[in-house]
Amino acid sequence: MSGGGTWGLILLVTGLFLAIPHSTRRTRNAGGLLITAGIVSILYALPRFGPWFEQLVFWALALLTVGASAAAISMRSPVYAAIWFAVSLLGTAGLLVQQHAQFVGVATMVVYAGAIVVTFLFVVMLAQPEGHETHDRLSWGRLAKPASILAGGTLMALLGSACGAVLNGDIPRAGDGQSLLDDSSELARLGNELFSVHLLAVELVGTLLLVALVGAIALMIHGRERRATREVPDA
Amino acid sequence: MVDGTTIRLLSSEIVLLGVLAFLFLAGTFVRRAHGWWPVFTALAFAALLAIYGFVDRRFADFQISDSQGIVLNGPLVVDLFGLLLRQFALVIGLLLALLCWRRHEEELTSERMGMIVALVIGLLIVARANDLVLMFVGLETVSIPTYVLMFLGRRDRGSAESTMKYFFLSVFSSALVLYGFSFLFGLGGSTQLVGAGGIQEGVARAVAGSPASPLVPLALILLLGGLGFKITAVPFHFYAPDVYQGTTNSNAGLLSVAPKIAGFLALIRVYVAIVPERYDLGWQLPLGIAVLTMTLGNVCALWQRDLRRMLAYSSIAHSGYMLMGIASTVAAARSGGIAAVIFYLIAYSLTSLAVFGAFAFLESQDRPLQRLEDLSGLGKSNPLVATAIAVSMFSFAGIPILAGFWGKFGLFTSVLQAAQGAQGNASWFLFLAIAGAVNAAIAAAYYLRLISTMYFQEARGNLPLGGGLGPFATMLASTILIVGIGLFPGITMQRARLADESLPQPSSGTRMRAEHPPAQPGFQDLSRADEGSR
Amino acid sequence: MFAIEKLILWIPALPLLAALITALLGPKFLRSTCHIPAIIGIGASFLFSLLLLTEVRREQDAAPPGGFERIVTVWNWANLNDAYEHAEAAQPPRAVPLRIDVVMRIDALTSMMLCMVTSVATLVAVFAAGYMHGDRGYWRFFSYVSLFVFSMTMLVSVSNFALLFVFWEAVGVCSYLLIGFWYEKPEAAAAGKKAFLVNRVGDFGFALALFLIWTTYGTLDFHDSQSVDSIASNATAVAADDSLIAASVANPGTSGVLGKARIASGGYVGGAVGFVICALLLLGACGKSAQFPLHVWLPDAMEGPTPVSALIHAATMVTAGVYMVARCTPLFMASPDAQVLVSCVGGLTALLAGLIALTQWDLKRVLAYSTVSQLGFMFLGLGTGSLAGITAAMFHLFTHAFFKAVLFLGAGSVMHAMGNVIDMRRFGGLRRIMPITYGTFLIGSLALAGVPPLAGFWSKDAVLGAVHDKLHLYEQQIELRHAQGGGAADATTDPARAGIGGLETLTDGQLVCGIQAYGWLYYAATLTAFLTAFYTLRALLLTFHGTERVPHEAHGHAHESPASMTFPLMVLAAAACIAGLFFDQTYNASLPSGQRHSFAAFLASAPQLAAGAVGKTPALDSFHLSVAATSVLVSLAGIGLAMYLYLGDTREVRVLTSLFNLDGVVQSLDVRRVFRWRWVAALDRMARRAGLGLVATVTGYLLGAVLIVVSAPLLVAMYVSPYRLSQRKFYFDELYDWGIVRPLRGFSRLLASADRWLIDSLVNFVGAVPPAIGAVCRRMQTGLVPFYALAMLLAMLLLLASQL
Amino acid sequence: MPEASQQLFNYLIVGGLVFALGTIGFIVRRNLIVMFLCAEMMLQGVSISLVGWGRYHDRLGGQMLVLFMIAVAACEAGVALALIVMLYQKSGKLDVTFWQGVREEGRAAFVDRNVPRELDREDHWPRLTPAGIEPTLDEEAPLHRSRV
Repeated sequence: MSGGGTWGLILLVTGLFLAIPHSTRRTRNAGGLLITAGIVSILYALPRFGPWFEQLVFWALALLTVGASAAAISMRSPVYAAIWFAVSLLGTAGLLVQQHAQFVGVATMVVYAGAIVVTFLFVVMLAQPEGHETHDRLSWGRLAKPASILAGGTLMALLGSACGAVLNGDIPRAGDGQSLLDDSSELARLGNELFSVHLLAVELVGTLLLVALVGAIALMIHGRERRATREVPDA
Repeated sequence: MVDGTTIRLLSSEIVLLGVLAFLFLAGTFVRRAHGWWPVFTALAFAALLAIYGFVDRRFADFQISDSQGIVLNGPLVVDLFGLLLRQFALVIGLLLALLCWRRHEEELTSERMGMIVALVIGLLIVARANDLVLMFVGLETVSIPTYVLMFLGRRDRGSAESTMKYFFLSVFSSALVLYGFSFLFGLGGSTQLVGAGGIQEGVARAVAGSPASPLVPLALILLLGGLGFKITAVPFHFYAPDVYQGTTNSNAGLLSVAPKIAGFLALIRVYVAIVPERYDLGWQLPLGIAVLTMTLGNVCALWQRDLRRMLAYSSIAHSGYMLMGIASTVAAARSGGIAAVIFYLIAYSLTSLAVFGAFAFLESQDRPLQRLEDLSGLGKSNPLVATAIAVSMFSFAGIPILAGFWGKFGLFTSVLQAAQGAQGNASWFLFLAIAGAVNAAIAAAYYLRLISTMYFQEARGNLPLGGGLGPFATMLASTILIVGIGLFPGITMQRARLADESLPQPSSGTRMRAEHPPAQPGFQDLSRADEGSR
Repeated sequence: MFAIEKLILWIPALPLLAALITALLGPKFLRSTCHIPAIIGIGASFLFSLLLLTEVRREQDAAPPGGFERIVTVWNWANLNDAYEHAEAAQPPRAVPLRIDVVMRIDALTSMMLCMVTSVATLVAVFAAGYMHGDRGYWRFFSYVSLFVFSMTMLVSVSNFALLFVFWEAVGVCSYLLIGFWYEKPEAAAAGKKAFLVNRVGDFGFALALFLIWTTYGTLDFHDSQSVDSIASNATAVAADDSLIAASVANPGTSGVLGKARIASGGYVGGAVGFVICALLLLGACGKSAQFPLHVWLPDAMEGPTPVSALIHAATMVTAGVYMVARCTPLFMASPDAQVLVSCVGGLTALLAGLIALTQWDLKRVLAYSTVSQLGFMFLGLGTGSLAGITAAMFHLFTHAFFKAVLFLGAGSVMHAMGNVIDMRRFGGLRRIMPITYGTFLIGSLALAGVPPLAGFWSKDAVLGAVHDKLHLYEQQIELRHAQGGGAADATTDPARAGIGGLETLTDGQLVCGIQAYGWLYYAATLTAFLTAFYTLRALLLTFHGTERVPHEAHGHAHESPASMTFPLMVLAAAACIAGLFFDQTYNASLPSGQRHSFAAFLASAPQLAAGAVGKTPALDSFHLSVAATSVLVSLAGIGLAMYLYLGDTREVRVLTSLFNLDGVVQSLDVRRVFRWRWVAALDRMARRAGLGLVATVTGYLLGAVLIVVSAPLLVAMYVSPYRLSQRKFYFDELYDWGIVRPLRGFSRLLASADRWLIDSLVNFVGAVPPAIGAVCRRMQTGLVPFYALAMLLAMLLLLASQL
Repeated sequence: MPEASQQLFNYLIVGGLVFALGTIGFIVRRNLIVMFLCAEMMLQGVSISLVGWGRYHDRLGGQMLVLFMIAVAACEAGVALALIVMLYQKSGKLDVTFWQGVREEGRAAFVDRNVPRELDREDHWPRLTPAGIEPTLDEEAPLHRSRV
């Protein structure tokens, strides 16, 4: 990764250190700034790849995605974390659509943002957060935050340097890069592949959904019985 | 599009799906006689095992004889490895259904049995998957029922805690696996693992380039990190002692068997298949992890007074032994490492089920079997169960004429073979063999401590024997199988070796494309669409 | 007619089944009926053995020239070979194949041993049903006995040295368990331990021999493994045709140690290696068969229940060594020195044990030493190495089993009636109280003594004849050498006179030594025959003749034993009478000299024994009339002497024994007694009072010294007086105690202290390392999920950073 | 086509960033729900790079994998929800460090030390009223959206 990228990474990591709980409002604000600056400089250091408009859209979406992710992990309130996560999903969906993966992008939106995150929001709010829970305000242990942020930063750096190898072009492309651009048949091809090659996986995932559904219900029943038995001596 | 071949190939899965649906549906309406669900499930597995011998076996034999051992086309691979491990998965399903049969369970029995069936479906798929998508879905089909089953154990805090730990770390690890998969996809440009234009070729290409692409080690390490969680390899093992300790005995038995089989199957199907020949990192990683895993597992087990915690460390150590086979087979393809791993996996799983079956039999809802001291005097009070536990411990420790001995024998042989086969790296494998031998010696200490507790300490009161028939049957059947395999190791060993030989050989460049046999007509529906669409 | 491959499986399986049934059901359900499964199992096994014998007899006539054998692969235990068969031939095998097969063999030797073992075992089991009645360990006893029969039948029918060793140990374990059956008795426990430990010495030699065989011949199988495969494929007896032999010889890996192909081609290693192998095998055999110098355990083993003594320590297990040496005949053929060694050990043991038996007062001990002596006879016969000698030894083994069993069971019957008193000085004249026991004991005694029509005469005479022949062989060879005037070199060029019985390769020195050895051995054997007759009759007369005396332990109701005990006695006595009939002389000069009685002719079809006839056997005089006459004469002399001494008035006995027994003389001069004399003590006191203490002390010491000097020769004379030597068993136990046990104990104490201070601390250090590592590693188990995730991530980063 | 690899690199970096952020969040955060969301965030990173690879190779395999990831994530989310609710009912907390009772013997439990004083008192958190229970309205406490 180039120098700008390295500095951006340092900025990002510093910002995260400031923003992630335990933090105060002041450090959070400063952290937010640093994070944004870091992401921007990383993105700026990345090689350009296309027409300016496409590049601009990519930058915006990437900034949205990464920034919202950073915000999601630094928000003390789980509610806000979930909302920022949803925003990050929006950015992700945009990135996917930009990569001519329209269906997947929309599915991400619908399933993740529409279903999962909203459900989690409900759960969070049902849990009735009484203001600032200790576990939301603090990380565990004194070294946890620096260690994990350092580890995460190292991970980013290593990933960056490893992925830099693709710029050499020594990974041959399997196709010519044109067929995905044909938007009109995208969905049809997706469906074709989904129900021919991956038919078995589709069936299996259907089973899995059923199992998960029944499992979730079973968990609820199991837990409810527990409560019922616990209440007996009280009555 | 679906023709008879596919149906027959997937007959086991289809039947099991039917069983699953029946369990879920009928379980909702029938609110009585819950004790029959495990019997029904076990019978279903038994019947399927019998049927398997006719339908799937014949089909597979037919296919294999046609195409020299392997059908590589699309997401499913039909070979003797899959055949053997699928049969074994059905056996495991049968034993697990019995193991999870609780005497006093009023509700949710059918759901739990359904989860076991789903888990076995996952194992069946993983044993045959040749595609990242199918592999991923298969692995998750093993994982998700496991979460549910773990939560449906006891209703105490420890059980909930262990479920939580397992769930969260498992989700974390599957993210790692997926990230590794993404780089594999990137390297190969396809989700197919072995075959024309598959990931195996891509990885070989990337390694052959100068300099070798750094994405290969990245992908391999992420893959090992994620799968290492499933097989409890150090340093991805942390959850195992806590989770085993917190959960019930039957769940610990399940946990020591199902994810581990799935993990090793995936490791063989993905990792071993794609690592090219003469790629040093490919064997160095499992070798290092193997040494770490078995050493750490054994030395930590020495300290434990909690039964399940000790067995958790023991299962960690056993994973280390099996990784020895993986390392040696990656280094020298003809070392017989996979055969040894298969044999060891079978021996280990059966032994583990025997132990946990015995433990589950010895406890009741009111009185869990937790500490080592709880077993004291068992040799006098219940000699049969004590014998089963002692046999299992001897098998774990690798005492001759039991299955575990032959497993270790095979593993060490393969390591020594690899030491011969891997020119210039012999010292690594000799070191591995010595480390393995030292570990086997250390391990004997805590296994024998358990046995001596049973036989040479005064009883502290009778154990309730509240597990009922199911765990007892599991214990008995597994023990008999251990002894049987120990007495007749040739049968299993031969099948394991055939399975090993049926696996695709590691690629050394782009030769696979030229030598690949033409597509089978019966697999049109499963063949790649993008090839067909052109 | 009957599938003998099936029969051979049932014969061991039934006793095993009986053992399991008795062990599992015995304590709870069967209780006092434990003998039923054992008797049925062993009895059925006996019937099957008889069937097997007749089948073998029928089939061996059609056998190919190499001898009759059939190999049955029961079970491919640990057959990892199969796993490699499917690998393509072009590729190197992936791993070292390992193959341990459980293979049984059927041939004349095995079927004869099976018959002997199971028949005696059946009768002993019947006897024990009465004898052990009411014992607390009733089920244990029958379980052990059945297990022993299983082990013993397997021992004689396996076809592999490794398995032979396994069952060799198994019978040892059964013997240990049964000697120490009454483990509350300290003597019994000690005797069991002693037997086990002494046997360890032999087993160690045996194991070494196995390793040597493995390294020398590359296999531990008796049979040629090619014949196994073809048996498996077409289930027909394998003809030892030339092509097979050629193939086996060309590929030495497939020809077994004792296989037909190797025997035919003579592919055996002689010289030092061959001698060492044989000597080690002999050491193993000495342990199990109680031969000098490892004979000390057997008399002590009489602490076990008497049926056990009869079965294991007289008839069956102790003959395992004989069986093994006979089975290994081809190995011994390759080393004439080893043969001489076998004969010497046998002859020496026979004589020594015979001498010891003369003076024992314990009835069972007399019989035990007699067993040792007779086993020595068998080794003497084996050592001749000729077919005649080996078959004679096996014949003696066969007949001995019956008459020794009848003697032991008779002794058991006496013990039963006498309230477990076995000292012959305390009872006598029992022939009216126990007529059946007396009658059968008499038959057994006469058979043992070698009185002509009975079994013992024929077999003993055959052994003596074989030794006599061997002596002649050596003499003839010497004469041949002299006549040729040359050494061994040109003997090979003259096939007609190449040499006799494989002796042509010996040097002149070896020949002379052989002549000396076999000459002395022949006389020793004759002397032993005399001694045998004497001590046997002595035991008989002391027990059943003279004035009627019954010890008080019998509680006044000494009586004949119940039918379950007398019935086996009578059957065995009948067998002891007629077993000699197998020795029907045909005087067929066309047969080789070894096969002139049908028993030997039968046995000679076993390939290994047939090897004894490989060398040219000269036409010696067949029925050794002179030998037979001599042995009968000395037997009668022994019997006569015993009758003269012990029949009727026993006053002469005391006179005679006191001639040999200097105890009384020496005791009167014992130094230690001097100081106990009253007047010496008084003198000593007076001297002290008179203030002459010093003088008195010095005088006392001087006096003592003089007395010691005077009495020392007498003391020595006392301890080495013949009677005392015999009575104290030539001090073997003391010798071993002072020579081996005590030094070893001191050495081990030294080692133990070294161990405690040096090794232990080292081991403790090594043993402390893993827990120490564990103590560090387990600190990481904090129980926190995020910490675990962090650790996983850090580990992966470490790996990644090292690779990128 | 160098552009393609540059585009791929961009996407890989973004994916890697999201993945790493998710990892950090998973480790640092203690709220069970947030932890789960962070795990999902890791999956987002994976899907970005997968789709990037798919575009590079012009293959649908990457999208396929993402699709199945989404489906499986939905399954996991269902189980996770049920699990978290049950855990919350047991403990009354969503704190992951609450669940450290099972650990190595002799290892001291983690406890929060030096919990800082709450500085941001003015923050108020949205909540839902439990269904079926009449809300007890505290007049002085300002509700988040008091006008509704």
